[in-house]
Formats: sequence, C-alpha cells, structure tokens
Amino acid sequence: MPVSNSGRIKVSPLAKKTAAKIGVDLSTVKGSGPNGRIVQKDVLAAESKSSTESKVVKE
Amino acid sequence: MSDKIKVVVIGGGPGGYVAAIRASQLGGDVTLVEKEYLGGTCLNVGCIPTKALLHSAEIYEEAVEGAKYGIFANDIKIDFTKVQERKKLVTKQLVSGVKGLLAANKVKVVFGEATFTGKDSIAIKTEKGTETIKADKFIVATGSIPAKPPIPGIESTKCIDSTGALELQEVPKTMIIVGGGVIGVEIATLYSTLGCKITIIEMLDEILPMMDGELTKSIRSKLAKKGVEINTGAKVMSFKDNGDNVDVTVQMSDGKTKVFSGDKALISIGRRTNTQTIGLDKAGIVNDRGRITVNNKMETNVPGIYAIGDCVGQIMLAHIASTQGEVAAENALGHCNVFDSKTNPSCVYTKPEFASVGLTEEEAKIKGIDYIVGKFPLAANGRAMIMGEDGMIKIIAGKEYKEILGAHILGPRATDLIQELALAIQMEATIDEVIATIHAHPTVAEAIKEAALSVDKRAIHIPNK
Amino acid sequence: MSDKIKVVVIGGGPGGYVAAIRASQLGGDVTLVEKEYLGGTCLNVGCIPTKALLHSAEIYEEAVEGAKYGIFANDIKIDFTKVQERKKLVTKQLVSGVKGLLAANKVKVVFGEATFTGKDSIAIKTEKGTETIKADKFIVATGSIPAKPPIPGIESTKCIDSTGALELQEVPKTMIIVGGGVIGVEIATLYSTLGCKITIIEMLDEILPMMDGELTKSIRSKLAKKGVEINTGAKVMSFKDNGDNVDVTVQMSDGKTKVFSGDKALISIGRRTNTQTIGLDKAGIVNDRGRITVNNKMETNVPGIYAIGDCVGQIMLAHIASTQGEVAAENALGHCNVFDSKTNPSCVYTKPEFASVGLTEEEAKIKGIDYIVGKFPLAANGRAMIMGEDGMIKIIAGKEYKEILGAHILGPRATDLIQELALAIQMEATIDEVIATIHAHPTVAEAIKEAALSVDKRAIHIPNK
Ligand SMILES: Cc1cc2nc3c(=O)[nH]c(=O)nc-3n(C[C@H](O)[C@H](O)[C@H](O)COP(=O)(O)OP(=O)(O)OC[C@H]3O[C@@H](n4cnc5c(N)ncnc54)[C@H](O)[C@@H]3O)c2cc1C
Ligand SMILES: Cc1cc2nc3c(=O)[nH]c(=O)nc-3n(C[C@H](O)[C@H](O)[C@H](O)COP(=O)(O)OP(=O)(O)OC[C@H]3O[C@@H](n4cnc5c(N)ncnc54)[C@H](O)[C@@H]3O)c2cc1C
Repeated sequence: MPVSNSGRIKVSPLAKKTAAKIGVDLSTVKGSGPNGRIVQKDVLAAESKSSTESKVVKE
Repeated sequence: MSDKIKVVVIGGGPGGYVAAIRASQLGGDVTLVEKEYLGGTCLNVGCIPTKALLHSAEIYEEAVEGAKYGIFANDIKIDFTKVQERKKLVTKQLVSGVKGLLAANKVKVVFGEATFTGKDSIAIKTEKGTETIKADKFIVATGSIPAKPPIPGIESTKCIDSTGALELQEVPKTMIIVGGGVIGVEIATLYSTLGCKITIIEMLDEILPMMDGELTKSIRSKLAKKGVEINTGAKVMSFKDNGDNVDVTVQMSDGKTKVFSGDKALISIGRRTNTQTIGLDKAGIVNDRGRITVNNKMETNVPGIYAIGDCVGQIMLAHIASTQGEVAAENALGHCNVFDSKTNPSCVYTKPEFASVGLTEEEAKIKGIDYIVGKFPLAANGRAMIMGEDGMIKIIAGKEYKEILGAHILGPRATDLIQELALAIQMEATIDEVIATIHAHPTVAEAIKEAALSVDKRAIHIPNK
Repeated sequence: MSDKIKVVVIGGGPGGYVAAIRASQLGGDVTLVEKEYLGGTCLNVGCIPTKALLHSAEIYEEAVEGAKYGIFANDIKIDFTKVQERKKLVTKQLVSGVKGLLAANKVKVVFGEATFTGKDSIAIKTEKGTETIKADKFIVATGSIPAKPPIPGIESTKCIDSTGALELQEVPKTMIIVGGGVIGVEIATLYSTLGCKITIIEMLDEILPMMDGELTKSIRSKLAKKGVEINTGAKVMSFKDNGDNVDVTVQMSDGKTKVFSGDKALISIGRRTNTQTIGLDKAGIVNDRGRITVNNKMETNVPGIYAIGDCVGQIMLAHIASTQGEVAAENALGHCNVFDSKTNPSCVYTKPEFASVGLTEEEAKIKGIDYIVGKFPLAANGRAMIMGEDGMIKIIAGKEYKEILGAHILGPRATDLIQELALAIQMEATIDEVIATIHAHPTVAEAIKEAALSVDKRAIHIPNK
C-alpha cells in the first residue's frame, strides 16, 4: 500500500473526489501512478470491477 | 432590516479588504472601516511601491549592462522624480482597483478610525463625528507600523523608516541601513543600483535570517559586488545628526566601536502590531503585548471576533494577511476553514530574486528531520545564461520517502518559480512527481526538475557527486 | 570486454545526449555518434540561438521604453554584430557544457555519420574512413531539418530557413515570413522589435494553431501593434528574386492575388524528420514516410532499437526529445518507463511570453468533455502592472470534479509560470489544491490562484460574472 510518511494513502485529489462520489473504498484500490499513487483511472477500474462483481451476486 | 450576518472589518489592507470581499461573496452584510488608505501598508507604503521602484532600478541596470547584449546607449540617466511618479501611478491604480472591487462586491466602506467599545460594538471617528455601530462579527485587520527602537538620537529627521525611504525625492549619496531583513535588503538593492553607497548594520550573524544560509551567502556576496557593505553581529549604539549627515555609532562584531556616516539612516529592524489604540481591552481581546492571540481559525478569545494579518504578529506578509482574511471570512459566515502556513512562500526582491517555501536545511536540522538535499546551479541552465544571470535551486526532501519538505531558489524569476514547489508541498508530492512532470526548454524551471533529479544523484545537466 | 550492455545513440541533440547520459548512469557502455555538432538543432540553430537573440531584442525594447519607468538614454543602438557574437558565446558555452557532461558520464563520443547496416550494426563514416560497430541497443535521435516546400522560385538565396534567419549579419529592412507557427512567430517578434517590417503569410485560419484561440487573438493584436502584418488563410504561390528583393506572390483569403516584397523570405512551414539516409530499411525499421514508428516505450518494431525526439515526428520539441530520451535509455537498460505527453508545456517566446499545458478549450469541445473556464486578466495583477505588461491566465477544469485539464498563460514569465499547472495536471489536482496553496504577493503567479478561484466564480481581484 502506497503510504506517505504521514501514514496516509497516496491518492490524487481527482481520484479522492471520484471515489467519494461513486462510492469506492480507496483502501481496496491499487495505485498505478508514480510510487503507486492512486489516480482516477485506478478508482474507475476498481468500480467497474466491483460493479460487475455485485451484478453477478445480484443475478 | 436584512437578516444577513452583519460583518465589520477593521482595516482595509490586503488582510481586511480580501476578508471583506470574501465575507460579502458568502452572503454577509459587510462594512469595512479604514482610517487612512485602502490597500493598507501593502499598496501604499509596502510591497507595491518597493517593487515599482525596484523595477525602475532594474530597467536602469539593464540599460547600463546593455553592451553585454549588443545594445548601446549614451547618457543613461535616472530621472528620480519620474521614477517616483511612475510608482505613484501604479499604487494609485491599484488602490482605485480595490475601491472598485469593494463596490462591485457590495461592501460598504467607511473612512474613519475604529475603536472597540465593547464585545459587539465599535465607535468610528470620522470627519463628521463619531458613530457607533454593532455587528454580529468583527474581523480585526489593523496591520502594523515600523518599529522604532529607543536608540539615542533616533528622532533626527535623517533617521527614516521604510515609508520615508520609499518617498525620497532624490537618490541619497550614502545610506546606513539598520536591519538586514527583507525590507532592509530590498531597499539596499534599490538604492545601491541607483548609485547610492549602502552600509547595512545587522545585529544577527547573517542577513535574511529566515532564508537558506547557503543561498544567503551567495546573495550577500552579490550585494558586496555592488558595493553594499554588510556588517553582521553589529549593534547600533546611537545616532548623531551633524547637520549634513547622520553619524551612526556601531559596536562591531569584534567589540570595537565604529562610526558610519550617511546622508540618511534607514531603520528597518522590524514592525510592530498596530493595535495600541483600538480598544482591545474594551472588547476583552487577549493579546501578547499587542499581538492579538488567535487559533488557526483566526478566532480570538471573544466569540465572533477574528483577527488576521500583521496585527496578529506572526508572519508579516501580505499574502498571509489575505489568506488569513479568507479563512476568517469563511468561518465568520458559518463555513469551516483553517489557516496553514506550510505552503507559505517567502520572497526577497533582490537581483536575482530569492524565494523559499517550506523547511530550510537549518530548520530540518533543528527539528531532527532526516533529509537529503538536491541542488542545481543556474550557471548550468541555458535560460539563465541567456538572461546573464546565475543562482541556485535547492530542494530539501525527506530521506525515506523523498517528499518535498522545502525549496530555495536564488535566480531570475525565483518569486514565480517557487510556486510549483509550494503546490508540491501542498499536495505532499515527492521528487518523483516533479521529475515525471515535463519541464519546458529553455526555461529556468527546467532547473527545478534537475534539482529534484539531483536529490536522487541522477541530474542530467551537472555531474553527480 | 565488459559485460555491460552496449548502447549506441545516433545523434547528439537534446534527445540523444540526454539518452546517452541516462543510459550511462544506469550502467550502460555508451557510444554517442554525432555527425555535425553536439547539442543538435536545439543548442546550435534552434531553441538557444533564438532565445539569445530575443533576449537582446528585449533589452533593446526595454531601453527604448525606459522613459516610462523614469530611465532616459540617448542614441540607443543595436550593434547586431555584437548581438550575434553574444548568441555565439552562449551556444558555444552550452555545447562545450554538453561535451563536458558526456565525458563526466563516461559516454564515448564519435564524430561521424551513422547508417544502419543491419539490425545490430551501424557504419560510421568519419574523417578517417568508415568503421562498423555492433551494439546491444540503439537509440535513434537524428532529429529533423527544415521542410522546403516545392514552391517555384524557392531556390533564391533570399529564401532562407530558420537557420539562415538566425545567422543574418544585419537586421533586414523587410521580411516575409511564410508560416505562422512557433518559429515564424518568434522570428517575427525578434526582427520586428529590432526594426524590421514583417509580413506573415499563414495558410490556416490563425497563427499558432495549437494554442488557445482567445489568447492567440490577443498576441496577434499585440504583434499587429508592433507593425507585424499577419495574413491568414493565405497561400504562397511563388517566389521571384528580382535582385534587390524577393517578390512573394500570395493567394489571399478572399481568393485575390497579392505580391509582397521583402529583403528576405523566411520559410518556416514546418520541419521534416531527418531519417532519409540512416538506413532504416537495412535495419527493417518501420516508419511512416520517414517518421519512425514507436510505442510509448519508444521501441521501434525492431527489438533493441529505440527512436526518440524529432525523428519520430510527433511533438517536435526539445524537452520532449529529452524526456523520450530518458524513457528509451531506461527501457534499454532493463527498466520500465513509458512516455506520456499529458504534462507537456508548449511555449512561445513572444512579448509577453505565451505558454500552454494540457487541453485547450477547442480540444475539450472536440473531445466532448464537459468543462468550465476560469480566467484572470493580468491587467489586474500588481506585479504585471509594475512590469508594464498585461495578458491573461486561463484554466480549463472538468465540470464535475474541477480537475485541471488545461492552462493557458499569456503574460510575463509565462514559460516558467506554466510549470505549476503542469505539476497540477501530473498530480491530477483540482482547483481546490491550487487555491489552498498560498501564492506570494506581489507575483504574477498570484493570478494563477485567481484564475482557479474564477472557475468557481469566486475570484477576489476581479468582479465575478
Ligand atoms: C517596505 C515594505 C515592503 C513590503 N514588501 C512585502 C512584499 O513584497 N510581500 C509581502 O507579502 N509583504 C510585504 N510587506 C508586508 C506587507 O505590507 C504586510 O504584511 C501587509 O500589508 C499586512 O496586511 P494587513 O492587512 O494585515 O495590514 P496593513 O496592510 O498594515 O493594513 C492595515 C490597515 O488598517 C488600517 N487601520 C489601522 N488601524 C485602524 C483603525 N483603528 N481603524 C481603521 N483602520 C485602521 C490602516 O490604515 C491600514 O490601512 C512589506 C512591508 C513593507 C513595509
Ligand atoms: C528555430 C528553432 C527554434 C526552436 N525553439 C524551440 C524551443 O524554444 N523549445 C523547444 O522545446 N524546441 C524548440 N525547437 C525544436 C527543437 O530544437 C527540437 O525539437 C530538438 O532539437 C529535437 O531534438 P532531437 O535530439 O530530436 O534532434 P536534433 O536536435 O535535431 O538533433 C539531431 C542530431 O542528430 C545528428 N544526426 C543526424 N543524422 C545523423 C547521423 N546519420 N549520424 C550521426 N548524427 C546524426 C544531427 O547532426 C543533430 O545534431 C526549435 C527549433 C528551431 C529550428
């Protein structure tokens, strides 16, 4: 997990806002930016993965 | 009557007028009280006039050095009256701009001197008499004034403060500057460029004590090359006006006494909060010898009363006053914001410019932080070379994660370049993000990437040691 | 023999020499082959000479306008021979700097012309004869040369390319510039400042087609004020050397034909890749009419052969060549890196400077992206006012999250200011982080914060509409 020295997960502001809006838990997201920083693309990828998973559960 | 929150802002400097505009944007019914001039110290006798005069000095210097670039001229002359007129033009235009902005944002402006009469009311002494007004919230932004130490002889008219130095009608032949802080060094730059022989007397071991020590040494030697004599560890004992000159008796670092003589002596040893006559006691506002005590929401001990800018006596800079003004206004209008100085840039308008953000090496050492330094000399930067300038960019990064802790730039455009690194600190960026950002060629900013690379000992444009 | 990976870099421009240094830093055994001059186009006939000449022009302009700032002079003159000498001095110094850096990084430099003789070998034609060498990895960085369109009469010696325009020994009285891209506009700025009457002929509807349209209009009118005549939608039909002048026959936007006459005609319609004679076929390197095809790792279709910079014919800029050089070197040495142009700044050295990063409004529209614009005019910025300049800062943000998609700056120091916003794009910052970063006063950079505030319609220093 990419963690800064203050102990926080490294995540871009856009990724943070996107995650909050679409309801993705950042601690489950793997970052692809420099030093594993989480960027929006990673959040969107995590969402589409979890939404296909949840669809499977529902159906 | 309106059901808007009624806000009174006391003082129309960069703290007060910004707070007033922001409070009005957020729906407040805002009155700004100003006793002297809109724009405060900053626009009238501070930042703007200094930089306007310095710009003329720079134009002069470039004309004189034009031959280096193939540009020749005869009889290059400074018309100091015109220089002062141009300064006035700029400050006037900006002050009238502030007036227009306040009007556009529906802030009522009252010209007069405000004093607290209680926790929820002030008296305003105007030309027409005294009026008392009540408000839900007060934002105190009364700023600061030059400190005048009790040194014998200081009452001589040849002892001037920064306001006096910016109003001179001719360039003095010699000037003794007491205090080598930002203001002292900027005025030394100004008048030495215009031909005045300057002597700086500084009590501490170094001028510009808050800046990076290594770069300060470099600017110190650049000033020396211009003929500025700098005496550190030296203490002024007395002034004596002898008609033509003022004699300044100084105890030098070696303990010996020396007398310096100048047309003028500038006293620039600091500024003190301007809160003596505003009735802090009447409102019960806690303060430390005039410095109003606030928390990071800019709240004083009295609910509904905020204080911002120079009058809180912490970081006496215009952009800090404005930032604190935004924070106070937002909190006064029911939002929640806190002031954080971690991205605060400090700028000195020397030639070349000098700017800094975050920790210096000295501070990192004192705090016991493990750090690494990356450096890039601007002598190796194409753009700086084209401009005929040099200098240095220095980045302080944390040892383990290489997050940017501080950055120090001595070089052309430093005051604007520092902003990239302030944003980096705001975002907790490491050197990797700075390196991954493409830096345009040929710019001075390329050297920021090189300094970041140098943290990792992999700079391209200097050998890595 | 060493067991190091053997790397050969072909071309010593900002792509090649940076790739060579990086490859050597990572442990490669590196040879750089250069046929003409270290530093390539950029240091010898491109970025650096243009900006060196432009700096002299700026010094001249400032001297002429000095009266505005109270600085007076007589007989202000350009000694163009000295201007050219100073340019030469700067380029020489930088070229010898590159030589020193290559040596310090243990890169072997061979002066000669390289041609592929197969997938793993090149022949180098030097003064002493031809030598063939093999290597594990090749990085092709042969750059580009000015395009010469087949227009009748173009062989006249009065038709010059950018290299010729930078080598002129006197300032021409009149010049027709064919092509209003970055190079055309910079040379127009240069010589018009020095007193030459310039006419630009541009085939497209606007000069500088990749820049923000609104700001381009503004620089266009500034150029017009300097006496530069700009004809867009106009096509050159022929050149005719009539001894004293060259007549340029142009089909104007209204379909009519017009003849322009100038001392010189600069052909600056673009550059083409310099790959015709390097044996791409011998190595089997796939290319599109000379533009070498690469992926984002800068790999060609042939394993072990990389290509970077102008010779791939994508973004023809020095900092792109260098960035791609770093990527290629890292991949060649077994690391993994990809090239991403999202933070690439585009700069034009007009007066004031013009810089851009990320999306323009025009591009956002074409891509169907929902965006908001924030703008701040530099006429309202104290520092720009002091410098006697104006301009505009424009931020394009995504509508939903307000992330920064693009930024466009026309103003003093724009080429350095753009870097804060390039970092913002790199970090996927939204306007909130830019706003939360304290911007120093008085700087031009303050206007960046204001432009970000203006995205939210809450700028402080302009009324929000
Ligand atoms: C020479 C010089 C150069 C400087 N250069 C820079 C620089 O480059 N960058 C920078 O960031 N900072 C600079 N500063 C500091 C900067 O000017 C101050 O930090 C800034 O002005 C503080 O703003 P403020 O609003 O807190 O107070 P001020 O600007 O001091 O404004 C306070 C206002 O309150 C008014 N006032 C006071 N008492 C009352 C009352 N009782 N009733 C009504 N009105 C009242 C005053 O008339 C004044 O207009 C410089 C200062 C000086 C002196
Ligand atoms: C007038 C002008 C102004 C410019 N201004 C700017 C600017 O301000 N900013 C910017 O970013 N860009 C600018 N550019 C563009 C910039 O110069 C190029 O993008 C950059 O130089 C490309 O670098 P490169 O290494 O790919 O190629 P080049 O710099 O062209 O270098 C290629 C090198 O390869 C050598 N070579 C070629 N073939 C062989 C061979 N077979 N064997 C051995 N050696 C060979 C050449 O001699 C040359 O030295 C400008 C260009 C011009 C013409």
